Amino acid sequence: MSHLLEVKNLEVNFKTYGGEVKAVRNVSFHIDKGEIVAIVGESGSGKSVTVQTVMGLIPTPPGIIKNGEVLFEGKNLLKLSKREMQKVKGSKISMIFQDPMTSLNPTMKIGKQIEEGLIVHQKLGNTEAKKRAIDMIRLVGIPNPEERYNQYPHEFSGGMRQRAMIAIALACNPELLIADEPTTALDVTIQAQVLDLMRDLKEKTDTAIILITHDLGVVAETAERVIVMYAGMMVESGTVRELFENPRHPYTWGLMESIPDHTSAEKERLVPIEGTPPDLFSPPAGCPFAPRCKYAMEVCLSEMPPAFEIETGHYSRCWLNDPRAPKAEDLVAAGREN
Amino acid sequence: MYIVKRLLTMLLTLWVIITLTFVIMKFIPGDPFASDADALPEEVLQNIRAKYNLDKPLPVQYALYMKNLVMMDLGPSIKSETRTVNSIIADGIPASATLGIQALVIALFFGLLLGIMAALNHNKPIDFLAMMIAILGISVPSFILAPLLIKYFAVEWRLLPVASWGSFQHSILPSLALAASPMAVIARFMRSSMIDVMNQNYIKTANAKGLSTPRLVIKHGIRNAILPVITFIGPLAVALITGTFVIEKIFAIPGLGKYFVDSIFNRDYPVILGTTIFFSTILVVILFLIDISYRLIDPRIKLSSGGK
Amino acid sequence: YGGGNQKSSATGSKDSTKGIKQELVLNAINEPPSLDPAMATDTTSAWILDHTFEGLYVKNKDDKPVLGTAKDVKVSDDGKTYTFTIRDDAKWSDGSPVTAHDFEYSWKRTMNPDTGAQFAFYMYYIKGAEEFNKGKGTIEDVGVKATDDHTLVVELNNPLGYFEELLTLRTFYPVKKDLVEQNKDWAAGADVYISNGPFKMTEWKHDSQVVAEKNENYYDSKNIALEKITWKVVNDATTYYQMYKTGELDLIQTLPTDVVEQEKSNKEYKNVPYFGTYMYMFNVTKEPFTNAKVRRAFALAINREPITKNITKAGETPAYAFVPQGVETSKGDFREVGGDYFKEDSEQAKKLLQEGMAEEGWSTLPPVTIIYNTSENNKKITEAVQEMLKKNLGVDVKLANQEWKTYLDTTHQGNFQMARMGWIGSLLDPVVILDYYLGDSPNNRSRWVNEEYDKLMAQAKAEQDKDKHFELLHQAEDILMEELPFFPVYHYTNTYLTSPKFKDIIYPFNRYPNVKWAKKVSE
Amino acid sequence: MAKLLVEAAEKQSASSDTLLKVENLKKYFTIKNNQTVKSVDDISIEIKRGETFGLVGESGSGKSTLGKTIVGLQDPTEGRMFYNGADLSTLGRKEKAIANREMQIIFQDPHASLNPRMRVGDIIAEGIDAHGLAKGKERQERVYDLLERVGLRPEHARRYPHEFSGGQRQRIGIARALAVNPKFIVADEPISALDVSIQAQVINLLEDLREQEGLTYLFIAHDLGMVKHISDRIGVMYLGKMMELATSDDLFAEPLHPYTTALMSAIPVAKPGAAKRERIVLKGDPPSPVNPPSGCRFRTRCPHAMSICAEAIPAFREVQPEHWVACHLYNERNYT
Amino acid sequence: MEAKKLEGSLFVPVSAEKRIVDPIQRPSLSVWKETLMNIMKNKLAVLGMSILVIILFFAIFGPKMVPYSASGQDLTNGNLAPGKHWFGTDDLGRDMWARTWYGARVSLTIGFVAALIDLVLGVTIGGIAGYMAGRSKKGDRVDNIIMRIIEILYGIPYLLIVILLMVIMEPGVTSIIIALTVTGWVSMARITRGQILQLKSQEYVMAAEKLGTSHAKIVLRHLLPNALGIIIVNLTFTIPQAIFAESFLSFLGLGVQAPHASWGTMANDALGVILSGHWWRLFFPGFLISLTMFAFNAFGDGLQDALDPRNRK
Ligand SMILES: Nc1ncnc2c1ncn2[C@@H]1O[C@H](COP(=O)(O)OP(=O)(O)OP(=O)(O)O)[C@@H](O)[C@H]1O
Ligand SMILES: Nc1ncnc2c1ncn2[C@@H]1O[C@H](COP(=O)(O)OP(=O)(O)OP(=O)(O)O)[C@@H](O)[C@H]1O
Ligand SMILES: [Mg+2]
Ligand SMILES: [Mg+2]
Repeated sequence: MSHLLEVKNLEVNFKTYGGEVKAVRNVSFHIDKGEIVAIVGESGSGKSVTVQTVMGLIPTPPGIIKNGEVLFEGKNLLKLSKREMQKVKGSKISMIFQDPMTSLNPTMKIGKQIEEGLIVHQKLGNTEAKKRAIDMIRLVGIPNPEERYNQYPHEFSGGMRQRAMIAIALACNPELLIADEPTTALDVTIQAQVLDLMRDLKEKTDTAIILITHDLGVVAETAERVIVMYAGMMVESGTVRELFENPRHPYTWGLMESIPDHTSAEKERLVPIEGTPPDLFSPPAGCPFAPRCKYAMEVCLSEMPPAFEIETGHYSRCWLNDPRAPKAEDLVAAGREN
Repeated sequence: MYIVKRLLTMLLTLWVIITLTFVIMKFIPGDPFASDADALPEEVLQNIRAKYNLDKPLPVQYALYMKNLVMMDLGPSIKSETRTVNSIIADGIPASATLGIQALVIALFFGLLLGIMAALNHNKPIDFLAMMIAILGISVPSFILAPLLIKYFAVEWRLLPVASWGSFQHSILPSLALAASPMAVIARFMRSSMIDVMNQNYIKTANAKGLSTPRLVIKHGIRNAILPVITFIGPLAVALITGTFVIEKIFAIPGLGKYFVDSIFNRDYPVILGTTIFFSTILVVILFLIDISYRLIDPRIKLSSGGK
Repeated sequence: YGGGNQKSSATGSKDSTKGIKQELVLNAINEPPSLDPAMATDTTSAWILDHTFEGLYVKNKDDKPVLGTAKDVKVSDDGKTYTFTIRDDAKWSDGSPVTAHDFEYSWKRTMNPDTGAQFAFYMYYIKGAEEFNKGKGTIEDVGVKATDDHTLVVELNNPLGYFEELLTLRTFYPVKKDLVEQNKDWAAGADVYISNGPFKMTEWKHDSQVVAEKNENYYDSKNIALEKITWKVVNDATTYYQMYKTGELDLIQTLPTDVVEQEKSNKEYKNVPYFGTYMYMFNVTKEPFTNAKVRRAFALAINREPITKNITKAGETPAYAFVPQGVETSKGDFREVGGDYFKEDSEQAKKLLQEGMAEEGWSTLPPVTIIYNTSENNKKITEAVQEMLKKNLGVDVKLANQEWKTYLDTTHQGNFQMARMGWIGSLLDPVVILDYYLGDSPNNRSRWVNEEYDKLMAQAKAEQDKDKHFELLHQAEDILMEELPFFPVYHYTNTYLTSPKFKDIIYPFNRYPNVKWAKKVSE
Repeated sequence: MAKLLVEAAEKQSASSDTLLKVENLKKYFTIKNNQTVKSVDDISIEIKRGETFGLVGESGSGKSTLGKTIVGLQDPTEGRMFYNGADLSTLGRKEKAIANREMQIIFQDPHASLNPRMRVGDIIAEGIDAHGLAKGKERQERVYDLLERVGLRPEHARRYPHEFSGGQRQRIGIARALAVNPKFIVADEPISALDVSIQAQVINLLEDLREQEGLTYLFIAHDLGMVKHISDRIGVMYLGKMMELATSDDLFAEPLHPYTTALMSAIPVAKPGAAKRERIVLKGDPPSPVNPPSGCRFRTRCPHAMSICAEAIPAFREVQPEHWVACHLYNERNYT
Repeated sequence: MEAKKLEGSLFVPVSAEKRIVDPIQRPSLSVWKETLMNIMKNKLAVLGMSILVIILFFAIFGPKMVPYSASGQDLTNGNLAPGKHWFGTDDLGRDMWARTWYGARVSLTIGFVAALIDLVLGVTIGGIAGYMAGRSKKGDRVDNIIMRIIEILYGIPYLLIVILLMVIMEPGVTSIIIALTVTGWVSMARITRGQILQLKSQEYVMAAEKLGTSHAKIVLRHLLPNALGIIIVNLTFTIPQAIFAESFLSFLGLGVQAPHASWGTMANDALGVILSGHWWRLFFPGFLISLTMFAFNAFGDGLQDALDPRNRK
């Protein structure tokens, strides 16, 4: 069975003057038509780099794609010529960038930036494209679309810019939408509206969506499967329900614990994961999370854990899943006491 | 309101230019009527000076000049005795402007092309080649390039006329010679700022839209990178359009350019002032347009505090 | 030397020009500043005017003055009154007759201080002219009168040995009275321009070209072959040389120095002496040139031959006197009769320098700076002079250059020790050369004044007898060359390339080629 | 109307010592065709010393503009601001410089606010250098310390902004603002790009600083959970206007304004399949700030809109102790 | 699975202390050292620098390598092709090798100094204008005044200014440099201003201001480094321009006095070789001007790369 997108053993490094940053290490995942896969993970864990590699947007140099394949509809995107790739980008795969201000051309009207993809890929005429662009602006909840069409990015608020980015990405009805933290700057009502829009898209056109977010609430409400990344690696992946109900990686546990509970009345101090993530210049030989892991074992420091399959489709890279390791449940209890 | 204010500043600037030019011009040694052939008796000089009002005290001369200037009368030429400065400008500007605009178009087109190609192929052979072309363009000045062009295109290969003015063919070599150096400069500026622009995130966005390279460059690259070129082009355009001494001399073109230089060497006061005024007026207007264009090119640029 | 009087003998028969377009393209080099005879002071304008106008006298094929628009002249016994009779068939290019009134009007217009004509001073020989021009006299007192349509009476202050020569000068050309009175701007373009010479101007594209076509109303038009002369305005030497090479120009002058060598053997090449001298002036009021021996030492220390041979290259003759060759006298050329005044001799020079310094009591020579106006040639020559002074005289001099008008001002103010200058006679008579160092000449920047010299010059001018006239001039030159307020370097020449398709072009000594009788003999 | 607002401000000021007081602040932008965007329209707030004032609201409602105007990055169109009781517009040079340092901002856009040609260490140390707070080794230590506090590594000091991920850049911005020992920080969505565990770390840091050094925050965010967690009081903005203002517990326990209610209902819950709460979907398009609706700005999308809403601008009044709202539903007539 | 091979004993929890791994310390370089290192790593920059060093070497020692002086004439041996004289002779029979390297001293001095002064003056003035524009009424005025001065300097004929200078000053290198810089800085100022105008709307400038960074420092540390590429490019034009301008000024009498040589005057004097075929007279000075230009451009490009952290490899 072939997936819409399959990433295999992706490894991406960045050359810097101090050495090579191993930004993405051996990442493999897939996504099918009509599916929403969320990627969560520590800040700086390589989420953006992974998806940008899919889009062929990693500048080389300084980036180096060491290894791996990105199969989209069976074709390896990494091997496509520039021209073939241009046909895929924007029409079949589109992307919402994380950084809305700098990702919009400061000297081009917002409307023009939105309609550009339509003109190039769908060969729309100018008036037609403009109509569609204005529709898109309205659709992402920006008031006064006709006026906004003619404004420049610096005249937009942060959230509006983000929505403009979303409009750009959605304009062409892509088969695969990569959304890199698309709603960070949006208030929750608009966020809900945007997520609805994406779900709509998925429903109506079978669009597959890779959603990078930090908001586990959004993950829970929107995605079907989740990938958890840490220090350039996938540490856990599985269906949303599996992962939220039966997380099998200490990092995932840490994430869950960090969320403040807005429904509870009293204010508790938040519980972050102690320590800092490893330096990606020379990640530790063993599990990268081990130094911060309350349950770390000798083996974790020296050996890289393999991906244990807990259930079909639920993987975890943690030695605790090894039959020889102490039972995770015990440890959780023990760890909490620490 | 803003426009009116700007226009007034422009007039003020022009007035300062005229006045300073007037003062310097009168201050430097030399006399329009001095020549090696038969230095003239003082009384004869007196007659001639009287004819051009040069016998009057400087403030009076200045006042008379300004009075005529208000009537748009730039006075007679001293050297070309039968011509007025107005007619010298009117006669000279068609050839100069034609040539200047052609050169400007060539310089812009090839300069931008070269610069962009270099930037897109940063540190690759094309970049190096573009740099070499640019270096030749700048370090081989037009007074060397022009005779070389003539030597080969006109004399050796007989493809084009050597010099003088008339048909489009006549304008090809001078346009090229004139365009070479600005082209090189434009290419270098464009390369430099284009490299910067191509590193920006919005180019990534545009790239993600699957735009072809030409479209990417034209729609997203150029506008963000072109500001230095626009800045550079201002005075250049004025200089090219009002004529350049060297090229007009070498190609025997009946333009205005030579008057900028000859009038000074001849101490032809009315022509010095007339050409200066003509040049400065265009200059002031073009620099104003360029300031305006900054805002049109980059809407973030704020040139006036808007009275805060 | 070849040139002026050398007539290209008619090779082909008269009919050989049939079917050949009689058009000649010349290079004016500069835009003519004024084509109004009263106003024109420069050689370019003069060149065109010489072909479009004609005065009472005109140069013949031997470059000698002969009667032109006047068919007859009577000179009074005292040599002060000339009575000219204008030709009956003298016509303006519009067909109307040229009258004596036109001459009267024209000359008086030139003298009129309101006209502001620079060359008005050439008319000072005429009675009342100087006073009128200087605002001290009236127009009525000027000694020029047209007594009828054909008779012009001219009174001079003193007899003038070279009056005929003077009358060939453009300043004395007539202009059409009605036209000039009606239309102030008549000379600004070709539209209303009317002239009386063999050609008439039909087009004047400023800075581009002047076209003159054959004037059918010219009394001698049957002897004029050319239908059309075009003067292009091409200023750059390299360019006009290339244009000649591609056939865009038929005749060029003042070749670029760099090609003279290779063109010398070309049959089309011509080298004609030019009535002028290249020299260095001393300011005799500035040390060390207050001393005549020092001046002579400098003059002797320069090797002229290498300069003309290796630097200027255009066949110039090394100069050991002031007056150039080209003035015919009954005893032969004025220069040959006068001979050289000194010989280069570095030993002698050193000795003179020592003596001069001893006279002044200098132990070291005061520092010397030579100034020159910027041009490629001047720079090279002055550099060579600097090197020669060092080698031959052991004197280190400094150089400084200036832009032309500044230079004129500097030298006029006398702010120099030694300065280069060139002097070209507008008339073929030694007077115009030697006048240069008259005590009251505005040209004389050397501050050298010698009463004896001035007296001799005044006598020479008034002298009617040609031989005596020249004799006096020789005496004057003797004094000048003894005192040496300057030293000559070379006498000018001009170089030409002429298309072999043309015949009968005349190359005068002090004017640009005369193409009045030129013919095109092949395509 | 204005009188009421002043009254409201006076009441607020009575409560305790105030660090920052904003009076009738307006910030309009002129865009094409001479239209004005009323980004911040007549807002008065007062922030107490040591308080965290949360600011939430619709995207584009003027939160960043308010924040930037408060710290002096933009000049207000109208209105006055008092810092430590002193009018900011009349401060002398010296006091102004001090106030300037004490009031810092964490920019919403982490990338654009970092100079691409400066090393992260120098970026963070910029304020330290500018105010001469530390030199040499001490400066370096301070930079390293700040980096570690925001969850980065000392080695990162040598790197350049483009070598960081979005979240890392955001933390650089935080570290930079903290470097100058500010007293008051406008934190404009400071944690939006961080993963929850680092969010927790940063929030803890901010809270610690508040406790230890008495910092005061204007905390702008969309993550209502976080806002609730960190804020003492929360203001809700809509289209340039303050709609509701209450202590954070009150606001979450009993949101009064229909917009706030809608906002609350849209918070996503990190429990897959959890019985989805009834989300109040706001109907209609958001109105334009160029010509906002007459009367109440929210009325075009308000489920409870009444005829009066189109006619009168609802007064911003204290309907419960410490709970202010601008809504006709709570007119004295209707609400007791 | 690979995991199977591991010993069971490894599967015991480790204490917190043991888990802490020391961060690997890497040498921390100062910004200057790092920049220098980047420049040294950049092939183009090194090439450019090496060429300059070689040219400088010959400028210093070149004239002494031959038994001829730069001004010694031999009129009968004018225009000799390269051979006994390495670079041939000019029309006065002077040794071209000696003259060329002698001229290098003059031309390079003028080029360097003019460029340096342009850089300092132009960048400062342009930086101030660009930074002040649009800040406040007062700032607008500063910008306005500077821009008007620039217009005035463009407007007054340069030739007139030079002739005026010639009247007041003695000819020589200093005069040339003054003449070049009177108006030379204006293009640099305009270019810098344009760049600053564009850059200063960036948020990081706002951020710096907020942190209390002084205006001068904002311009120096934030704006200029980001405008550097264009400034460097503009600077590389100044050098050949100055070299040629020198020959023009010499023509007017302001320049170095004959018999001293400079590349500009040598090239100018040799224009006729297009007709005469004495190519070496134009070629050597011309080639060296181009080579210098190349060296500067290569160095400039390398520098631009080396200074831009986003461009590193
Ligand atoms: N151009 C680059 N040069 C060097 N290192 C880089 C570069 N780009 C990214 N990195 C490094 O790669 C790692 C992964 O970055 P990435 O942007 O993918 O993180 P992320 O998971 O998207 O984080 P966030 O949630 O904060 O956006 C980071 O540690 C970052 O420092
Ligand atoms: N420079 C500007 N020119 C014109 N309009 C502007 C400018 N800056 C902001 N605006 C407008 O002001 C309004 C408020 O913007 P602001 O950035 O304050 O919103 P915000 O509340 O921070 O929104 P977000 O949560 O999306 O960041 C928006 O409508 C925006 O378009
Ligand atoms: Mg990211
Ligand atoms: Mg905002």
